[in-house]
Amino acid sequence: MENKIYLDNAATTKVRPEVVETMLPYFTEQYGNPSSVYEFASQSKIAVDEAREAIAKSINADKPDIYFTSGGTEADNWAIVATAEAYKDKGNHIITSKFEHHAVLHTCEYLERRGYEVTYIDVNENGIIDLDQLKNEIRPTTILITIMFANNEIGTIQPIKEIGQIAKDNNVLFHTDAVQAYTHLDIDVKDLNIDMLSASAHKLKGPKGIGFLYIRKGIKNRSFIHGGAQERRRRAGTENVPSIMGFAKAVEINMATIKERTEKELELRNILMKRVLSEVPFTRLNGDKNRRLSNNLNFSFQFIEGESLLIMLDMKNICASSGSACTSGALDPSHVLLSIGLPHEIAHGSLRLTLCEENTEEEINYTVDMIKEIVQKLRDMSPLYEDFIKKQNRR
Amino acid sequence: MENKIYLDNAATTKVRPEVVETMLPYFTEQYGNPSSVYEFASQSKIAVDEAREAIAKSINADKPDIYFTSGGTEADNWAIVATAEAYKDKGNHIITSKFEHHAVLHTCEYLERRGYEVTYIDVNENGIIDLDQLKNEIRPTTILITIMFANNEIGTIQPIKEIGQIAKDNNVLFHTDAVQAYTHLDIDVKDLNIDMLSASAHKLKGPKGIGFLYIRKGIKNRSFIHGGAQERRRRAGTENVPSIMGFAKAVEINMATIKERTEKELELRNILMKRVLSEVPFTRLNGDKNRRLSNNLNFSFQFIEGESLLIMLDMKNICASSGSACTSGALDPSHVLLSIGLPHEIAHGSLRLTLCEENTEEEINYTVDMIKEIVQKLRDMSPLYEDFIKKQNRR
Amino acid sequence: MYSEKVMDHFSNPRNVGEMENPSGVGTVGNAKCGDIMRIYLDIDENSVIQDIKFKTFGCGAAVATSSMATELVKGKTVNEALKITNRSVMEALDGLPPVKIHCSLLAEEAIHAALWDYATKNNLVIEGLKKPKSDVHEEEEELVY
Amino acid sequence: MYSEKVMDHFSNPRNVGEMENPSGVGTVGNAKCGDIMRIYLDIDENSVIQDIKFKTFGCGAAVATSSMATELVKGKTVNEALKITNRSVMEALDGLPPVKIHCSLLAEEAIHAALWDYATKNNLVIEGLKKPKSDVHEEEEELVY
Ligand SMILES: Cc1ncc(COP(=O)(O)O)c(C=O)c1O
Ligand SMILES: Cc1ncc(COP(=O)(O)O)c(C=O)c1O
Repeated sequence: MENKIYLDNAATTKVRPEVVETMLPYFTEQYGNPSSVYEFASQSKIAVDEAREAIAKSINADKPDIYFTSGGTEADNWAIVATAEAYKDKGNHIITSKFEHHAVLHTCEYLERRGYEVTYIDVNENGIIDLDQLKNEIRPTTILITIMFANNEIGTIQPIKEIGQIAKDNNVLFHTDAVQAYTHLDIDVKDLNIDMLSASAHKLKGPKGIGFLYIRKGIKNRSFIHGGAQERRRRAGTENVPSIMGFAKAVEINMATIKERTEKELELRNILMKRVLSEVPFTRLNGDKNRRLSNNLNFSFQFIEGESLLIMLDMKNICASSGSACTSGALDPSHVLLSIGLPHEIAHGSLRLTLCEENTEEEINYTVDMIKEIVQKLRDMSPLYEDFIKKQNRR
Repeated sequence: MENKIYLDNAATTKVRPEVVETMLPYFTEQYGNPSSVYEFASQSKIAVDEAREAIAKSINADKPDIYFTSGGTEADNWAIVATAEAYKDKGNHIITSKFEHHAVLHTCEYLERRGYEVTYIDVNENGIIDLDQLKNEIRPTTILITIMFANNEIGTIQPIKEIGQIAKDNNVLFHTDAVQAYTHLDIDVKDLNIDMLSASAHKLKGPKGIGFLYIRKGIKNRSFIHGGAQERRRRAGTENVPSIMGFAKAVEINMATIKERTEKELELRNILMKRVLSEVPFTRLNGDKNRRLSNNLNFSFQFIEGESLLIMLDMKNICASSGSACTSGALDPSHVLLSIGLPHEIAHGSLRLTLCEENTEEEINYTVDMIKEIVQKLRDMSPLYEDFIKKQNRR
Repeated sequence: MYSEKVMDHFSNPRNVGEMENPSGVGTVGNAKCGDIMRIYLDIDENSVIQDIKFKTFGCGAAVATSSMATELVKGKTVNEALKITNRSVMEALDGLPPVKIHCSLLAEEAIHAALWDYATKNNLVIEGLKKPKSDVHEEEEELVY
Repeated sequence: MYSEKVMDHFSNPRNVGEMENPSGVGTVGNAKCGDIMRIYLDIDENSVIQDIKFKTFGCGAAVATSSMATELVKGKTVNEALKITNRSVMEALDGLPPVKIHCSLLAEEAIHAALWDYATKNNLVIEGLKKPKSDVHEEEEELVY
C-alpha cells in the first residue's frame, strides 16, 4: 500500500479537521487571558466555560467538577498525590492494579518511597481485575482505589460499577484512569460511583497536551500545581484556551457518533481478529474477547519478537505497537502482558492494533496479509521456532 | 478607536501567524506519538529534537537540559518541589523574594506546610531585590535560591548574574523564573550561573500550555510528573508536539528580532511614560525607571481604584491590567506593589501597560488621552480625592 | 463579568456628588481594602429622603451598587430606606459576581452610616438601626492548595 | 532510530539459516529478555571459518548485529574471529541507539559460544576464549523519578 495505515490509535490519534478549525481563532484572534478583566478576555472565559459544560455533560458530571490539566498523566498524578496528601490523617493505604498505566504505577511507587502503602491487585488471564481480592484488601487505612476504566494495551474493560460500589460501601475514594475509555464508552460518573476520573484529548482525535481531572464536589482534594487562581484555585497556570476548545469539540463529535463509530470499529476489528487467529498459527489473542474496547486487538505470535515485527510492518507502511521490551529499551516486556500471566517469551512477541472508524476493510485485509508474511519470515529466522519444529519432527 | 488596543502583553500575547502555520501539520499530518517505533512517528521525534535544540541555543544551554512542560507554572512548581525533595538530606531552607509570581510563592508556601523553611527577601522601593540580605540569609541548610529574572507586574530586572555568583560561591542551587524575561532579554545560563530556568511560550507570541524548565546537567533533580519515559524520563506524558514546534518557532522569531523589537518598544513606551507622568497629576511610576523590561509600565494614580479604571479603559477598547485587589476578588492589592512599599490605597490605584512592537504611536497617544479623561472622571467620584481637595483648600 | 445593569450604573452613575449641609453623611469601608463609600442624605421634616449623593472609591461593582442604592433610597422615608438591604440592591442590578458581593454590603452599610449620623445629629432613635462598623468584610472562601 | 546499514541488514539479513553437522554451534541470550542468538560455524582444518549461519529471536538491532557479525567473521581464521568485538560490529553498522548496545554484545558472545563449542568438541584450547555466559545483560541506566 502506498498510504500509511495507521493502527495505533491507542498511542495517539489524528486530530479531526473540525477540531483544528475550532482551535484556530483562539491563537490569533480571541487570544485573551481568561483571567483578565476586559471584555475581550472574557470572551475566552466564556468559551472555556462552555467547553467545560460540554465536557461535564459527556460524563454526567457537574460543570465545576471538571478541571483541565495538561493531559492524562498529569490528571493521574494529581488525583493520586493530592488525595494521598489530603487524606493522610485517615490513612496511608492505596489500592491499584498490576496493569495500570505507568502514570498511575510510577506515581504510586513515588508515594511508596514516601511512606504510603500500595496494594497492587492481580489481573486474571482475561485481563480483568480480581474483585474479591480488591474487597479483601481494603483496610481501615485505605484512602483510595485507583483502577483504570479500560486497559491501554489489551483494551479490557474493568467492572467499574462494581468497583465504585465497593469503594462507596467502604467509604474509600475511587479514581479511574479513563484515558482509553472516554468517548469510546458511555460513562456516567454518578451512576458508576466514580469520585475522580482522568481523561486526555489526544486519544480521541483532540489535541495533545490537554486533559482533565473530574473531581466530585465534596472531595477534599488539594491542588497539585500551585500558583494563580485558575480552575477554581485548584490548577494554576494560564488556561490553554485553544486546546480546551479543541478538546470540547472532539468530545462533542465523538459523543454524537459513539454508536456508529463503535459499530464500524467492531466490524473491522472482527474481520482482523478472525483472519489473524485462523490464518496465523501459534497465535493468541490477549485480553477478554468480548469485554474489550471495540477498537483494540492484542495478539501474541509465538517464537518471534515484537520490535522486529513492528519494523517490518512499518516497512509495509503499517503503524502498530507492541508490548515488547525492546520497543522501550527495557529488558522486561510489558507489565500488562506479564500481569495476565503470559510467559516472558510470549509477551515479547506481542502486537497491538488499535483502529478507528476511518480505517477501511481494504487496509485491514492488507494488514492481515502482511502480518502473515512477516510472522513467517521472522519465524524462519527464529532459533525458538527451529527448536520447536525439530522437537515436533522427533515425535 | 474602533479597534482593540492590546496593552496587556505580560498577561498573554497574540500568537504569531507563522507560529500557527508551523503548528498546523502536527495536528492532522505528522500527528505520530514520538515514543512510537515506526518511521511516521520518528518524524515527530526528530521535529521535537530540533525544537529542543533551537530553544537550548537561545539561552546557551545544552540540548538535553531543556525539558518541556505545560507552561511556566508547572516549570516553577517542578523546579522548587523536586529540588526540595532531592536535596532534603542537605537541608530544608529555600530563599526567594517577596515579589515572586504566585507560581513560586504558593509552591514555597506548600513546602512550608511540609516542614521546609522559606526566607522571603525584601525588595527595595525601585523593585530590585536586596542582595545584601540575600547573602546574609544563606545558611548551611540552604538548598535553593529562586528569584525571578524580571517581575511580571513592574517589569524590573533583577541582578541575576550577581545572584548566580552568590549561589555558586555558597554551593546553593539557583533557579530563576524567566517567564517575563525570556526572548525579551538576552539570557546566557552559563554566563549567569543559572542552574534552573522556567519559561512559557504564551508570553512570547507562542501558544498557551507549553513551557520549559532548563535543568543544568549534574543537578540531582527528580521528576515532578511521573509516568512514561518521555523527556528523558523526567517529565511523563505524551509530548505536546504541535505546541513544542510552535514554541520553538516563536523563540526563533523573537531571538532574531530582539534588537529591533526592543528599540520599537522603548520608543513607544517612552512616549507613553513621559506623557502620563507629565499630564496626569498625582501619578507615580512603579519600579525602576531604567532597569525594567522595555515593554512594561506600571503607574499608580492616587485616589482612584484600579478595576474601575480598567473597565473604563475597556469601554474605550483598551486592554490593560491592574494590581488592584478587586481584579482578583481578594481584599489586599498586589503583593508586588506592597513589596516595594506602596501603601494599600496607592497600590489599589495601579495600572499595568505592557506593549509590544506591533503597537502604534497613534494607539499610545489615544491611550494617554483616555487615561487622562478617565482618571479625572474617577477622581471626581472619589471620596478620597474630595477629602484631599478640601484639605488643600483649607490651607 | 458584570450584568448590563451593573455596567449601566457604573458608566453612568446616578447621584454622584457632594452636598453642602447634609442631614446626614456616612463613610464606610477603607482604602486598604480598596473600597470607600460616602453617602450624603438630605432628609426633610417628614423623614423623607429628598436628596442623596454619593462618592465612591472602588471597583466597578462598588460604584454600581452605590449608584443603585441611591436610586432605591431616594424619595423613601427613613424607615423604608432601612429596609433596603444589600440583597435588594443586588437584585436591582441583576446580580453580582460572587467575589463582588461584599460591595453590595458596603452600600447598605453606607446608607446606614449616613442615617446614623442623621439620627445622632437630631437626637433621634431609629428602630433597627445599629451603629455602623467602619469596615465591612466578607467571609473569605477557604483557599485550597 | 536505526542507521541505514542496520535497516539493510535487518531487512536483508545475510547468512540466515541452519547447518547440518556444524563444527561448532552456540546459543546465547534468553527468551525472557527478548533476545536469543544462535550461531553455526563450519571451520576447516586450517582454522578458517568457511561458512557461518545464524538464527535470531530479537529486535531489529539483534537481527542486524547477528547478520553483520556473520559477515565480519566469514572467511576469517578462528583467531581473527576472536578479535571481532561488539565495537567492531557496531562500527560496521554505523552505530546503534544506546538502548540497543546490549544486542551487539550478544553477537560477540554468540560467536564466542560457537567457537567454545568447536574447541570443546575438538579438545582445543583457543587462547583468549572464555567459557561463555549463557546470558548477557547490560547495566541499566538509573531511573530517576
Ligand atoms: C513571572 C511569571 N511566572 C510564571 C507565570 C506562569 O506562567 P504560565 O501561565 O505559563 O503557567 C507567569 C505568567 O502568568 C509569570 O508572569
Ligand atoms: C491508560 C492511560 N493512562 C494515561 C495515559 C497518559 O496520557 P497523556 O499522554 O495524555 O499524558 C495514557 C496514554 O499515554 C493511557 O493510555
